[in-house]
Amino acid sequence: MDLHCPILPTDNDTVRLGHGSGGAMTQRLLTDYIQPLFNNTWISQAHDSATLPWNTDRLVFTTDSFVVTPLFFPGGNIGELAVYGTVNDLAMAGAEPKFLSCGLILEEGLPMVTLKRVLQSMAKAAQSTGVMLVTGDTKVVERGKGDGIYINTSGVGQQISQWPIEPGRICRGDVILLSGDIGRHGIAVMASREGLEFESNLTSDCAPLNRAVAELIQAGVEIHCLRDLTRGGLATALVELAESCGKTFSLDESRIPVSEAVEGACEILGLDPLYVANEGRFVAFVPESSSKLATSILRGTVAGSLCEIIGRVGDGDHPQVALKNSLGCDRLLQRLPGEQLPRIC
Amino acid sequence: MDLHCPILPTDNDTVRLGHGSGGAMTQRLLTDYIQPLFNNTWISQAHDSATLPWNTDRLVFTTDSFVVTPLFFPGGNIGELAVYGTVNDLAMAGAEPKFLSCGLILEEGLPMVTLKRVLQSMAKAAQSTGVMLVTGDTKVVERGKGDGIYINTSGVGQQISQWPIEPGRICRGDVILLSGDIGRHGIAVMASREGLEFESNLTSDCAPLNRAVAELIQAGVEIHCLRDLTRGGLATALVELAESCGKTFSLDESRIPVSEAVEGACEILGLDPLYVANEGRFVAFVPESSSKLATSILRGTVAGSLCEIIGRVGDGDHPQVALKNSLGCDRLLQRLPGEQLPRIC
Amino acid sequence: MKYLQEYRNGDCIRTVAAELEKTSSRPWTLMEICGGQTHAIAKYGLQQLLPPGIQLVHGPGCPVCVTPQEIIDGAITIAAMPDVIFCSYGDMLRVPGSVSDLLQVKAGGGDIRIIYSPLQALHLAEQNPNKQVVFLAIGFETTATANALTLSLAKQKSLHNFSALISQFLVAPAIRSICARKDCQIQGFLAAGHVCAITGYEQYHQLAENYHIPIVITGFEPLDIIEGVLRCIRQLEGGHYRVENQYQRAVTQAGNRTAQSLLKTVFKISAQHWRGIGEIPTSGLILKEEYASFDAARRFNLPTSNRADNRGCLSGEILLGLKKPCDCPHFAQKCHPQQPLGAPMVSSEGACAAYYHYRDQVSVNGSALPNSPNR
Amino acid sequence: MKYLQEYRNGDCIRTVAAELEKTSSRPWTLMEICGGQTHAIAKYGLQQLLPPGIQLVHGPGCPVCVTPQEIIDGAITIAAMPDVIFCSYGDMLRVPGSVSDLLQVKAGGGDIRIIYSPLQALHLAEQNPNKQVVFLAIGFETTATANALTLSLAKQKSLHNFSALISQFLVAPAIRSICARKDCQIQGFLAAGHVCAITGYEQYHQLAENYHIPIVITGFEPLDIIEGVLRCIRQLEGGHYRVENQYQRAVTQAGNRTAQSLLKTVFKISAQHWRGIGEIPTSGLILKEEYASFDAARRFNLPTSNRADNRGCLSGEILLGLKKPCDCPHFAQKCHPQQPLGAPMVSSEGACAAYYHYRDQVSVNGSALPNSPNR
Amino acid sequence: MCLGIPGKIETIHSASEYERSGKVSFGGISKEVNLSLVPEAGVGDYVIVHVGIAISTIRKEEASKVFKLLKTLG
Amino acid sequence: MCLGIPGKIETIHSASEYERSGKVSFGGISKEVNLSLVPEAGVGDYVIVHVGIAISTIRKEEASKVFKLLKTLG
Ligand code: SF4
Ligand code: SF4
Ligand SMILES: [Mg+2]
Ligand SMILES: [Mg+2]
Ligand SMILES: [Mg+2]
Ligand SMILES: [Mg+2]
Ligand SMILES: [Mg+2]
Ligand SMILES: [Mg+2]
Ligand SMILES: [Mg+2]
Ligand SMILES: [Mg+2]
Ligand SMILES: [Mg+2]
Ligand SMILES: [Mg+2]
Repeated sequence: MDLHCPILPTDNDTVRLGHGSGGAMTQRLLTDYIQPLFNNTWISQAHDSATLPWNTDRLVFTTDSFVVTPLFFPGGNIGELAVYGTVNDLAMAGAEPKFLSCGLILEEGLPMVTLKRVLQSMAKAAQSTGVMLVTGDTKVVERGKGDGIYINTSGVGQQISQWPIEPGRICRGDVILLSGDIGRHGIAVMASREGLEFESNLTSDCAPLNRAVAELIQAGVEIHCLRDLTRGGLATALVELAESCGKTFSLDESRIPVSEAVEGACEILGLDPLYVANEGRFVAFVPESSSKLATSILRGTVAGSLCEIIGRVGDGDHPQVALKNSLGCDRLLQRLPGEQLPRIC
Repeated sequence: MDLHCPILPTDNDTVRLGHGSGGAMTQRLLTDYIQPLFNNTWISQAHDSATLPWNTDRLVFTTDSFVVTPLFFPGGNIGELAVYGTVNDLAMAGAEPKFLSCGLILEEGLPMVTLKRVLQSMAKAAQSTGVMLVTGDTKVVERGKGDGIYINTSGVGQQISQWPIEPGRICRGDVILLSGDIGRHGIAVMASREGLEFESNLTSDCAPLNRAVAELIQAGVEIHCLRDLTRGGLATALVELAESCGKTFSLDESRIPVSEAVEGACEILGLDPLYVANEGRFVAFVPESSSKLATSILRGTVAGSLCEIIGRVGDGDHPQVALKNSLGCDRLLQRLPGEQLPRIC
Repeated sequence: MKYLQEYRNGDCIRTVAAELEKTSSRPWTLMEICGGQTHAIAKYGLQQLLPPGIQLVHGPGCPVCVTPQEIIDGAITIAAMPDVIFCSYGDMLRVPGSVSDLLQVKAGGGDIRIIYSPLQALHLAEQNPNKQVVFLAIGFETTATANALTLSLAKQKSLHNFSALISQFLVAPAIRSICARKDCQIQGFLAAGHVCAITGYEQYHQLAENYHIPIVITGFEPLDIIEGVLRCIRQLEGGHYRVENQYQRAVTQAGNRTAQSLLKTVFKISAQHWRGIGEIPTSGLILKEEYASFDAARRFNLPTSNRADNRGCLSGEILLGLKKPCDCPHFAQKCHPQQPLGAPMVSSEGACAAYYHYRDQVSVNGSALPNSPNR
Repeated sequence: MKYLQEYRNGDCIRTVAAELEKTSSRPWTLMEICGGQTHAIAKYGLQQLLPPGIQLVHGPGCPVCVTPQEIIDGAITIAAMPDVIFCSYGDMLRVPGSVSDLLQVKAGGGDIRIIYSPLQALHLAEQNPNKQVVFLAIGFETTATANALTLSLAKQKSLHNFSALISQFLVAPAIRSICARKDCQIQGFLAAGHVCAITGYEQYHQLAENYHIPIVITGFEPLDIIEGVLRCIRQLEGGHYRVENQYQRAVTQAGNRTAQSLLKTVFKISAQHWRGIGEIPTSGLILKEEYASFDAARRFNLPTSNRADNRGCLSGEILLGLKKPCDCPHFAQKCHPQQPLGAPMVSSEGACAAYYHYRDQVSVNGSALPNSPNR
Repeated sequence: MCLGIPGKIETIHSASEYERSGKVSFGGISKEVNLSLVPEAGVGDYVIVHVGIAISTIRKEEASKVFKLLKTLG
Repeated sequence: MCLGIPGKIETIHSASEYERSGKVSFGGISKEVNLSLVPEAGVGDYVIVHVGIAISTIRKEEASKVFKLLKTLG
């Protein structure tokens, strides 16, 4: 049973916030509006990036826009997000991130010191991940037509895994690894929004994932699929993957790490941490035979130190994600219709 | 003498519209904020794209965000702009455009039919230029934090010219070709803005330039440099190039084609067509020996049918652009400090 | 978290479930009153732990389900006005009015803020003296208390730009109304723990007595709920009808006297229209004269509506446990979650929406419920 | 475009220039009054066609240069208010007030619209009855006429949410004031064609007579300007001081009677403060009592300022042609286009800004003007 | 303060004394212009337009005078 | 309508009758909560918080009763 209010807009005539939630409305925007128009082999990979032929090589290409409020939050800022987000999408395709572009949309009236701090963070993040920012663009929009800074980064990487890493390669019996505790980014951002005003030591999980992935690949772990968990959280990412590969995933809720602060905030706001955004967590699908090696490698990395085996790909060929809780009861995970809104009921 | 109001902000503490004008404020943003932080071989190419090594190959990478108001204007819309703009930046580096990414930032409340029309235009534009849109991202921002649609496109192309096409290759004696009449995009957009309300048959020059460039390359024209004329217009593009290559350009004003409608609108608004935006025009720097061939090839293309030789690279080694008018008087072109604002004086 | 984790312990819960299995000898139908309990039942899959004959019917304690359409329409009217900051809990934004919902007003430019506490709305009013700040004050006694506190602070601070659109419900009259129906199928109640933390449960004794029905004040954690069910079933199997308090850590018989006197200062009792059920006498709260100037319906001259929010939907019978969603001719035809005709299709805790999703799940598995209509 | 192109013909212009070369036997200093003429001189490089001894001095006819700082400060005050739509021509947005400029107010959230015609502001007022629409009504007689038309329409339509911040200048008193100075260096005037299209030029005869100075009403195209110069020089070489009308296609001696009567209906003459020059008696227009309700300064209670906008700048002497920018100790030091201390550094037509840019150009070429300060 | 551009009146209509207006063409574009201050101007006439308002009617005979002068020089 | 979460009072301050408030911690986070309706609660006590307002003080003795019941079952 779906735990969330299933109401979708009574008409589809305007864009709503839910269209950007990563949930069912986003999905429908994609299937109804985008896919029919832009149909080609590469866009249909149903991944956050496209793996493209380039002579004998494979080039991975991805894009993301970043629109977070506030621009600075505990543990990071929009500049870091913009670099790590795209670096991570490349890493999730088994690629080494090489080049980034940066498109800034600045709102008239933004303090220059804010811009400077964001750019400094981007530069530092790029350096720390070994990616080079090579081309950019800056637009300024009128006051009231932006939100301080929007950043688009696109990235080009070179596939370093020997086979493609993509949803289609997920196999029955694969073990599902989660790199760390979930929900920290979403809650850290919320906590710093006006009105909610938590106090906590909670910081966003915002982090680059490329080194961890590179270590897995270098160690010869047979990675079938990787996915970073962003908007929509762990649940949405897994539902999408289950649909892409047409398989049933079984998860053990008690193995999914959630920090005390995230748990507390979710209780108060009536949110489900499974659907809260992350910016430095990923799931990896590896065959049983690799799972021990993968876990031990990941636990040795910064990004994967809290890594857990949270589930398995089952025998069923219905695209669904079943979560078993500590009572032994099952619940099927679904896409949220729109944004997860705080609940008081 | 500079014809425009030279006043720059009395303090630099906030972002202003002028920072996105393509003029002196944009330039300062770049030199003071961006370049010190992101210093690498590729970003310093001072071109709208980066030409990058990729094994034995050369990959060209570029990005642009599109923020036009209104979204639809005579002769085009933001979707076409977004595809052609990035295709053109790739073409200007002598590359064949291959793959595009598309990052949408949608404002809550945007009619879905508007989105659909824009996406359809993008698909058509992509098809007509032979580029494939392979990866994308959609974000929705709250009402009042956007302007309907912002689009970022990034592009990856393969260098097809045998040598790099870039400002540094501009030589003394080079002939400067302009592909057509100027100022149409800027005026067409203004004419459709509320308040100004022109009537005219004027349409934006918005068009892809890659075929014209490919024909020049295939015919063996020795292209030294190309630059599409976007915000800031012909004058700003040439001032930038003169500064990049450290040479003096001499232009003959009477050879610069301006349509009657653009002229009329510029007279009324007190604007200078040399600084008005274009979206389908470019300048080419070729040696004298190639200029006849280049002109005749371009005149045979859709994008270059009105092509003219408008000037030459002189002997001087001061980075400046001198415009000789029909009276035989000279005037040095400068970057505008900020946006070109309508003048009544 | 203390006082949460221990009530989610799988071993404890399974122990109670086993006892329940032993205790129940035949089918029983219970109603959990509160939407919060419904949510926990769904989230933890508690139905899976109950003996097959024990059926939990979702009660009317979900504000998303019972807030009348006219209130939503009024909220939409006010929220679309210029110079208004309209404040609402997140879950109300998707509830459809007769032609639109608050999310659509927001997309159309209305200044709507999702708040977490009514005190935030008050704060916004202080910060924005040139705007009218309007709070959508919905829900039951628990929320009514918070709203009463907010309104008395607004009065104390003479905040002339603050008002509330009131749609407050009382639980006990609704239980009485359910019991009073001749066709009532409910055999026991899990009463709403947090409502009782305010009201206490003195008034329930007479209800239990009059209608010969067990009432167990119940908390919200899985162990609370399953214990509440066990206590109810024990009474039923034993032929008792008493009021019991499962949620003793938070609820006393007397309730919260401070809160009660505050409620009486701000509100008075009135008839109330429940979406999909209709009017129930003395089941609502409206502002007293001293607080009437804070009434948004009055301040913005909202029309009094005809309350025709049914459009042929069986929601009343469904909310009372008399019919099943698939008995409704509109179910999954004209009425589905994207386009709900009635309240029980609106919230995920609503019975029709729950059936709709369950149906989906089954058809994915290749079989279908006997009663489910063809797609 | 007809009536433009033919006056830009290089052959014609060079013919007149050659005649001018022949005619002038010694140095002469002329002043072109209007900023529009200054713009054309700069754009077409006309100085390059003049014999070396003939010097064109830029007159005070640039509204960007002469609008007092107190008006800009008032505009900034009003534009920053909530519920105000502030309308201005584009070129005024960059003019610095004492601490800020309108572009900065806009970046800070002020609703500032760049308009092309005062009638647009009127239209905005009709479309936004809940906002105060304020128009920055600056400039000379030409613009004053357009503003008078707009204000009488506003009155006719009873637009209570429309007002204008008035800073209107009259040209003839300024010319008289320049002539009347004992140290006046100007030997002839090119009068402002479009101002004269409104006012006619009857009043100039006495000026020419009193101060023994030729005045030629001149258009704005290069051929107009060079012909205006030629006519002036011919008078000077011949020892005449008459009023001549070079711009006959648009200007008559009587001027536009309809416009003149409209101006009289709306405005009355007053003293006016010119930025960098100071007060000149009877050189401004203010609203008559019947139109006083449209006065934004009154409606928004602007303070009357001390008019101390000079801060040690020599602009008065420079605007009167008495000193050169490089004589000013602040030139290119504390005062530059990014941070102008005085009016002539503000607009590109201003003498200080022009010198600043010319200086740049020269130093690029490796040499320096004798008078230019070290960098 | 005097950007004024010559344009040709294409149409004229009138709502009130100060709302006489018409379409005026300037080379390749045309614009609605207030014509109240040039009551003498009709369709086909050229007017000088300043900030959306016509301030003067161009007198064709006078416009060519400068070229007569030029002939005496050239 | 009853999302209420137990939290522990860390600090208390009071501005007026209905503005008694304090910091309440919920696992890893804490929040400012209105405590006017639980005048009996002090620092260290647990309260049930609903929409930013404490509605009830948790009685420790009662809280463990359910586990006593469990012992009789287990
Ligand atoms: S299916 Fe729809 S119409 Fe039928 S009872 Fe349920 S909510 Fe009402
Ligand atoms: S340089 Fe600056 S301070 Fe000196 S006269 Fe010119 S404007 Fe005034
Ligand atoms: Mg991506
Ligand atoms: Mg991703
Ligand atoms: Mg991503
Ligand atoms: Mg760019
Ligand atoms: Mg904003
Ligand atoms: Mg680019
Ligand atoms: Mg370019
Ligand atoms: Mg570009
Ligand atoms: Mg994305
Ligand atoms: Mg907007």
